[in-house]
Amino acid sequence: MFSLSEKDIDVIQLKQQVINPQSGGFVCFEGWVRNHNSAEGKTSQPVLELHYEAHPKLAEKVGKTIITDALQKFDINAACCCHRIGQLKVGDMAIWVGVSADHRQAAFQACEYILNQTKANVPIWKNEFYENGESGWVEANL
Amino acid sequence: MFSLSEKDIDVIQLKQQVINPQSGGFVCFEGWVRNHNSAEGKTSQPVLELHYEAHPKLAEKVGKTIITDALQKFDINAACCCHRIGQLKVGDMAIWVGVSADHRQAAFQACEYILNQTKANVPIWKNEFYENGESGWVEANL
Amino acid sequence: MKLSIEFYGRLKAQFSTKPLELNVAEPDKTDRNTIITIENIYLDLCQSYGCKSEIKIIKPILNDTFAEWNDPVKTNDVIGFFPPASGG
Amino acid sequence: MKLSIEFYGRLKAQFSTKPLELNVAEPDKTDRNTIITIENIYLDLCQSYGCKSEIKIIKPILNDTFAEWNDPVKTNDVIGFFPPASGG
Repeated sequence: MFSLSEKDIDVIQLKQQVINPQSGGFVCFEGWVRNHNSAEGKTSQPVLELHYEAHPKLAEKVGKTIITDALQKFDINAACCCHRIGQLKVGDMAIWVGVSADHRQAAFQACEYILNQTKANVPIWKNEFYENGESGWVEANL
Repeated sequence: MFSLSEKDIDVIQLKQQVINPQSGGFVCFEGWVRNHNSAEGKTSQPVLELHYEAHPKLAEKVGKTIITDALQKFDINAACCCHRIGQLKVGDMAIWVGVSADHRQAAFQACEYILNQTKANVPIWKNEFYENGESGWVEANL
Repeated sequence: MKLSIEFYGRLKAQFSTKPLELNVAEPDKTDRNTIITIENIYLDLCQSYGCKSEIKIIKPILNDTFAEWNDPVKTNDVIGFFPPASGG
Repeated sequence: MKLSIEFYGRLKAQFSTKPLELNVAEPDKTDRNTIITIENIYLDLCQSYGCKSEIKIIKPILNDTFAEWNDPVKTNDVIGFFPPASGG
């Protein structure tokens, strides 16, 4: 369902939770740490690493609600989301969302829904560390 | 870019073609052979296996055009699509589409675009073989 | 003139699984009106096989490239008929 | 009464990285108007730290569950403040 991980996200194990023989389509999203930050309208800064801080108890609670809502809202068969926390380097996977469904459209919609809801509502915060030694808490990129 | 495969689709190799350090998001779609057919409004029949026939030369030509169009239409960094042809069993992967982008929305849109265009326009046809010994060419499910 | 006709997808079930070899009378080269087009060939086949014509749905191909229905055919051409794709 | 105050995300930079231990005068139990709410605590903190109040943006939590700004606090409560999430 929804989980936080302090280690590398185990995509194979997560995908196993979503796969099933009645599903014709599977959509997944992977969010990676980029080599530059995302602040729109500002000068892009080279990012060395970042730190995701969470309130674990409430993050898991909100995350589970998002998955449950998605299963009700969309005609899908299974959905899973895992968010990495702690210290991450460029190229590391920060989030994985996977959805299986009989038909592709519901799978796409539900995957994007879970991702957007997670970014907006799950209590996780990103602190970026830049090449120039500075760091900065990132505002939501919704 | 776009390819046809007579063997199991090699997801790891395809994903390598799409991954890059400036991308923050990666969306992929996998289409699997289901254990029942998709005819809407008709009684669903148990499917044992199916056969994808292609016109290889034109399939690759049309497929490449779709990828090129997607790279122009959407703000994405890389895209790849592979369609399996020949004999497939339930649970086999029939199609894989992967897209990387700086931002998630473009990745979702481009992935769905490539999938829909491929289903609609790449000369590939599906012949299903049912449990009762019958078979049937499938109409497009757009 | 000799023509080879290929069917794809469901058209295999409706026409022929294997390519057809047709021998069609050469058009009279002194008369422009006797040009033979892909459409002529297709409509004759529909009549022979008792199939409804689907000019708006089927895509013709000529020697492995997409063609127009009113493209003329010449001897040794390979003509193919694509029903709507159903991959994915 | 003793309260523990926790800040998350960018609020750590604005207020305090570590939890604050506050000692707040007990409300007068004979007077309903002296109830102390999460909002009272927050606005006092904003003033102490010279931060703009963001009642509409920040979510308060009380003992690890989501709370309302006008929820009353009692001794030994843990109060947390969540800025907008920025995961993903």
